[in-house]
Amino acid sequence: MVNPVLLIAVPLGLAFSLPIFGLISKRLEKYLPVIAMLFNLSLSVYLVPRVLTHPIIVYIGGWAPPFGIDLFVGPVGIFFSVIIALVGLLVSIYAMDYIKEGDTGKYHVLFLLLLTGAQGVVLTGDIFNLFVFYEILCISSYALVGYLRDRDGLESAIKYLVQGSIGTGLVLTGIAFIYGLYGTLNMADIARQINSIKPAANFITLALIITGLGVEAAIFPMNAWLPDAHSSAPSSISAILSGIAIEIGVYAIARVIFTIFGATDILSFVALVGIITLLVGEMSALKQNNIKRMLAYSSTGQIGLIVFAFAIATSYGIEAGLFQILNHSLSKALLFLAAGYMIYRTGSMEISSFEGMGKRMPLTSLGFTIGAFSLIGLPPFAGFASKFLIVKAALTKGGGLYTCLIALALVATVIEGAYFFRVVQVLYFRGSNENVTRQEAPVVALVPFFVLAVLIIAIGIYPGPVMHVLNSATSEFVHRIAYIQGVLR
Amino acid sequence: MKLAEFIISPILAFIIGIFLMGLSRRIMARIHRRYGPPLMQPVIDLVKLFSQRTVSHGPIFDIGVILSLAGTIALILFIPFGGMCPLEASGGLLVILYIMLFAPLGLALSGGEGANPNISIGISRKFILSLGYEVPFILIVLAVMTYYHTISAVDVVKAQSSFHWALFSLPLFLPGLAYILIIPAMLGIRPFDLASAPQEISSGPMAEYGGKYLALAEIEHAFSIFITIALFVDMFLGGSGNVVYFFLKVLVVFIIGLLINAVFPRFRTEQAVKFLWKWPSVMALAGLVIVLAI
Amino acid sequence: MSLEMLLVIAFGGAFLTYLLGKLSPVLRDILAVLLTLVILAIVALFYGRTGESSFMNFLGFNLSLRINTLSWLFAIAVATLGSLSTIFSLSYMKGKERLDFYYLMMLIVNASMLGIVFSGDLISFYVFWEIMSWGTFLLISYNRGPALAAGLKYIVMSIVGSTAYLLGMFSLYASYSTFNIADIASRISTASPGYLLSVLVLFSITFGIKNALVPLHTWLPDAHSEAPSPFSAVLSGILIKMGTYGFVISMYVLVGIKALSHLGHGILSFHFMLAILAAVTILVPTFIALMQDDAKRVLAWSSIAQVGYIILGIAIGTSLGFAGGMFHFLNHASFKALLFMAIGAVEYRTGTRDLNSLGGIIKKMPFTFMMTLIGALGLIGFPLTNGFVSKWLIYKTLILGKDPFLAFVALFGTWGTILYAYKILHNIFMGQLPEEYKGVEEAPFSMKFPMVILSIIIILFGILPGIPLKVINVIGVSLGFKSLAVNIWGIASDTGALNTINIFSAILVSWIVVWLIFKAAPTSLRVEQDNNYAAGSYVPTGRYLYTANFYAPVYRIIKPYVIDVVDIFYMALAGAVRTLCDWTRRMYTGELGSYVMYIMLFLAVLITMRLGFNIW
Amino acid sequence: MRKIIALIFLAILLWGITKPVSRIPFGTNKIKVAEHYITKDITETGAANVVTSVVVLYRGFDTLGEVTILFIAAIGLASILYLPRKKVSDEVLEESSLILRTGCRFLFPLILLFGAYIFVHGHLTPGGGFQGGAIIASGFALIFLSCRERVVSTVKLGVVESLAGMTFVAVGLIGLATGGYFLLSFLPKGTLNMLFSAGIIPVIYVAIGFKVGSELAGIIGNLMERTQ
Amino acid sequence: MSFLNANTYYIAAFGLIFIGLYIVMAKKNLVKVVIGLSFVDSGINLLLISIGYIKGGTAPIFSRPGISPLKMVDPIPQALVLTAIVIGVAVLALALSLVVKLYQQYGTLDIRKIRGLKW
Repeated sequence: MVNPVLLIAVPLGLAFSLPIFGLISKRLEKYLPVIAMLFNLSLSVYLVPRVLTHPIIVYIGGWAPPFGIDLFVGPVGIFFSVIIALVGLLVSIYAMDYIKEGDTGKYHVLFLLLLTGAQGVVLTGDIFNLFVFYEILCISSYALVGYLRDRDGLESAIKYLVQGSIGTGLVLTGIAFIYGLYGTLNMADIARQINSIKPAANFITLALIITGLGVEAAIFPMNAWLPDAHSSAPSSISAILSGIAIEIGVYAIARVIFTIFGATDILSFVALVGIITLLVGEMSALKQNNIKRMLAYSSTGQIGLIVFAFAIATSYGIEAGLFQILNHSLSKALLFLAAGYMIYRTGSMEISSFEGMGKRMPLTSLGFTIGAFSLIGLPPFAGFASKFLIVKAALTKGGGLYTCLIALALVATVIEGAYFFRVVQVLYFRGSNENVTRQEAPVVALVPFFVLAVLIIAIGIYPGPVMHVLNSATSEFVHRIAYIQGVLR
Repeated sequence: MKLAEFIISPILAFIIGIFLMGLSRRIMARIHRRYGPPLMQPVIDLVKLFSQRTVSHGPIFDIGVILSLAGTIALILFIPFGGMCPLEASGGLLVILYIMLFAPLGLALSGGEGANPNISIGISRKFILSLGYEVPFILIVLAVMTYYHTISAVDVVKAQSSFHWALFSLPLFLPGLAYILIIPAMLGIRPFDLASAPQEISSGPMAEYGGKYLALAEIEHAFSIFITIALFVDMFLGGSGNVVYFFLKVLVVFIIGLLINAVFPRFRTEQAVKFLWKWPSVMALAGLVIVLAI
Repeated sequence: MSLEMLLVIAFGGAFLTYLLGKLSPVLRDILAVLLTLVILAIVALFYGRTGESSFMNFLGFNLSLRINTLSWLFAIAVATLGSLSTIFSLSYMKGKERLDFYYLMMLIVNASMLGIVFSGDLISFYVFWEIMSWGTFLLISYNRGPALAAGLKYIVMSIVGSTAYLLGMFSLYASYSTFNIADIASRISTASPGYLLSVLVLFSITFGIKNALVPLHTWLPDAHSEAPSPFSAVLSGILIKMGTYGFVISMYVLVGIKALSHLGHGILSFHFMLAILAAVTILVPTFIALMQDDAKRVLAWSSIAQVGYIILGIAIGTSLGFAGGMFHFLNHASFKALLFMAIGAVEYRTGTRDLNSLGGIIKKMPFTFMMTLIGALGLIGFPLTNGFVSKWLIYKTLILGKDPFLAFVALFGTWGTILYAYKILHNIFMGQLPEEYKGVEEAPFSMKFPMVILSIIIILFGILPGIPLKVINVIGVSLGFKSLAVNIWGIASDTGALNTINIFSAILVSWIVVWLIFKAAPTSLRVEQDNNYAAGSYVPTGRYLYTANFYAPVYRIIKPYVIDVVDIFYMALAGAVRTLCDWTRRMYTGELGSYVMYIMLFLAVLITMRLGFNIW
Repeated sequence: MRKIIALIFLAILLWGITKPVSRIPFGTNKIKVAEHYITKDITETGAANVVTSVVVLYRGFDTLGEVTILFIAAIGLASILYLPRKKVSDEVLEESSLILRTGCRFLFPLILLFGAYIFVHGHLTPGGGFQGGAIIASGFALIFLSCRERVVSTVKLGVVESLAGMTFVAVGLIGLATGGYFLLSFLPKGTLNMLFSAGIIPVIYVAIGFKVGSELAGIIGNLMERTQ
Repeated sequence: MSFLNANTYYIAAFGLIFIGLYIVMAKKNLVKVVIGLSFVDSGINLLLISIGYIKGGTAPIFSRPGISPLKMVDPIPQALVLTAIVIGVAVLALALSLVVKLYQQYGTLDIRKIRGLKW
């Protein structure tokens, strides 16, 4: 059996060695992330059937928890690591051609480390280790947001950095309290000692941690950095930030709430926050003229939807949330990647400048359209299945609150439809219909578009295999005791 | 017997219609203190017109005028008339309402191909006017149909047998009065002769007509005079099993209608519509409400 | 041939057509036509078949397809109009951009409509419904320019509708834990009226939007007038009728006629409220249609009004009314498609559809005129066309059901219809031929052919209404309505029968008589249009049309009353929402300190709620 | 206004944190995990410095992450301060005084030596790779400040950095290969308080020392070179 | 007074954190904001350390044989602080490099003026 720690160690090693390869040949640099992610993807997929039967618990350095750090490679972890590896692979293929400016070697290192951080967060079973990997994710994204070193990039990077650091500071304070209160850092061990958030001390700790993680997860009102950062980063990074980074934040919050604290009391509030996030995000996106900013606000909205789905907290709800994470990763990555080349070709981020793109870059536009349709939740794309699951979860949960909230969520979907359809119109139907020269994106970029689009449609039509994984993942979140016993046996 | 009705009723209707036309000119003249033309004048006109040679503007020009007359003749067959109703079980009053459309539509189509600006104006006015009088007319017919709970004209007549005339029943009194008020509008005679206004738009839809076209249009007019009043007789005066008796009723209604309306000047189009939507409609509506309340 | 195969052929063929278009446009056209014809043939062969089969598993739910007479009737209409409009497209769309895409979308929309009517559960219904919605959106936007706004309006309202549908669907699921229509129908009888009402209202929003029921209609005028004409035919002819199908499904299949009659009583019952809405749908749009100057816009508003008749008939809930509504759906599909195609042909030849600038085209396009005439007569409900029969049925049930006011509205609407139908005829074909249209030609064959088929349908069903009525009667009986005494010539009944053969023969005979008289008189001399009234004098060659502003007096009367208040309201609402959205994003001020304060705010709220209010 | 709101928020936060803080009395005895480390440390790791064994062995994965973060900071800083086409200041810098230069040259090897001592003895005495690395970097800072003409190649520093990082990962992988656990302490524990003891701790601390030293030096170098 | 004595380190730690947060929220100068972040970091580090402290404890090093493990302070917070410091340094370095670049671009460090991205 292959040890899942390689999911972290191999990309990390490659990232460390990348500068040396860069010295040998500049052209070699950009293939390393591809290789690393290819390795991760194949390893994750290879591990999926094993993990589904029973989770793999890896002791780092051979120290049994709670004394050492363990990796808990459960269905959730493997689900996320497949997403990370898949989106990471596609984006790194895309970036092979897309990233031309600046110190490209450094870009690839940071990119690879960002993915490694994400990988670490979803696999680790130790809360401080989670924090460390979380910082890897955050700091490399700060650096990558500012990678282009234009005014917008730098401005958003410093804003992101300050807000992110405040957030991680709060998380660390929370972790300090946890350690002070329970004397351990292993998540299962903490969970064993905490059974509710009724004592104020527990609640405050939880509040600190979810506020801090909420910054990276872009939960309203902590999401102010997101539109700036996502819109001014290079498009490949926007795709990763939107497709992976914020979902990792949501994962971390879910882990903290469900597994560590078992804090089901707070969930109706979280659901409310999720819906507010959704509404604010979609409403802010409606009148955007900057395509990436629009997509960024849309990401905020989608995160709200995911948070809402998680907060339903029935197994349906969590399943729906995970499915929506998958859908959002694929769709938003596709959207940002497609938008990236369109911006590259037109030199402008204004939506109005994309007139006639349907002719100029037909495949790119098609990719964008599929992504947009999927996000809105139209069949037969993946978004439909997730929207379906979310509504199902909310309405089978029952209760006036969730019915009202899901109605609001669907209202937000209407707004989302309005602005995405507007862009689709611009791509295909606006502007003159004279013949324009075709300037399609290079093949290297088309490969990710193709893979993502095919996946979106395939998952939309046959969600069965994905659901199989999600069922197990859901039970990992729902069955807290099983998690604890699995780690501390 | 039934087959004979198919032939007799249109011919009788034609004779009555032509007679009423002649009579109306005569009575109008008397009111205006003129002597007036002889009663046979319409017949003489027809003969003259049919012998004239005239111009045509195209196939629809011909078809339209034929359609208009054919529809009106067919309409006779649906109306209970002196004990006769050749096509009683074919849709009832609702079909009558619709077949009444043939005449204006045919004339309009025919005139439309004539391409005379006066025709366009005339047609437009005619349709607007029809919109005006159809409101009360539909309400009246609905009141009658609802009251007797049938859509068959024959059943309506039957229900009024032995002098239970609708006009003198409480709910249908107002609709009956309203019907009298709109008769001139339906016939396009004064004060509602705005569509054909000879002095203003040279007879409107018929501006391009001459010879046999005009003759057919005149015959159509004669038929519609009869039909309009026969419908009133059927719906409100209990019809009649006897042709002579029926004719008398028609005559009385016609003269009353003529006397009421002869003194009015011509309405402008909007005035006409507003008038029709106001008084007759309100009366008919009141009738309908009473019918429902009972 | 199973239903799955049909859908596979329909969807697969659509994509195949698209790919073939990259090779050869001619092959693509042939394949598109062939595909629709094959579908038509298959659907026709399905006649009389009933059955249900599950075809895939989606998220743990069996999706099933089922066929019965109800769905067959809709399917045959879909397939017929699909093939006719595709044939019509051949020359209409020639030389336009992105034809592969156009055909792909046409065929996908066609296929998805088949999917809707054949779906046996609420999920697959929704899936096909959404595919139809976005396919339609893309086609509406196809013409660029003002079409974009129309498309956006359409899709936004569509999403609102599908939102309502989702909520309704899942509340049904929450109660019955199944999505299968038949299963739900068999279990729903025990539900409380309030619950049924809420589900029905949700569904009514969805279907009302697609069906353009009045407070939800505002997308339609723009969408219909801006879409390419062959697609307008589909849109108006059959696509909006998917809403009708939805109404039938939700009211009579899901809830069932018995339970429906217990939803409220008297004027406050569900179906009566729906009927009132339908009456409003007839009344207001008819007069708005009257005021339009764009031929397709007239037809678009007219579609709304005619849909009102359909819903009126269906909502009133008697067997006559149901038959009338269903029949009117078929009829409207035929004559409105015919009219859109005819207008399309005129637009194809003249390049405009502005009623104020056209005129006299009859001399150049007599065939198209005849088709328009037949279509217009059908629209009016003229005797001997199919529209007459269906309207007759509706009127009759309203009158005998003691709803004379609804009947009045319906009849009055018909008179409004006469006005605008004639306006279309007159302003396009009658009157003087403007100088610039002296050179137009008759429509090409591929346009004539579908129009001929449709006009034959109109006349045939007008004279022999029994053909469709028998099918409709079967549907009605299967839904629990009383059987009607349907004959091939109409309906026999003791409260007034309908006999179209009689009417036909009466008019035919009188026609022959008059025609003989006409022929007996001296033959007339054929002259040019302006020869007579101008008496040979100079006629200005420019604007000499008296067709502009055709019903000026009535406009002056009704103008203050017939405003599309709903649209204004929606637009104001949309504006308000946009302003609100704009205000929302002002929250992101760009100032770092505020952002950090937002974070602290969240934390402070959490702490205050716990410590201050002790919520958790 | 803003300040008042900020103060209100902070007051609420203060109110909130008093709850957990009051449950963590200051200066009380340690709990299970920590106790385990202290009591079992010598037998399990062979390192005299418990903190070191925690840092490198028990929580070695954290340390790997920590090193990575520093690496990210160095790379990120370099990429942000990256100047296309070596525009590194060509301007003649004012030379520093002879005393300063001589003093620095004298001190530089001593500082390096001290730093090396700190990280090599990480498992025995207070200190370790990070501390030693920081000391080494301070030596570089001195050089940067005083002998400005002597440019230290950031490329070479980068190579050192990469190699050190790879060493860390490689040590971990060797553990995985030999014992089945990543970062397993596969070397013998040796005797307590001897230099060559405590398994892989010295190896890793040496790597970390080089890495941190070169990274911090690189950061300083980059900040100085590229921000003028 | 005993409260102060007992909680001196906590007070100092949270004092640092709050000062840092206040600076980040209220100050306009970007460098000051970065300094604020640094304050927060230091405060958290102090908090961690003081959580692990034992009254009269010694460093957890067996530098000579016979040291009682019972009086050793908790080693874990020290390890955590080590990590936290490094993270703080990394963030600080990155932040400062961004500030430098921003200053080159905008010519100011006033965050009210660095508002190219909003809404």
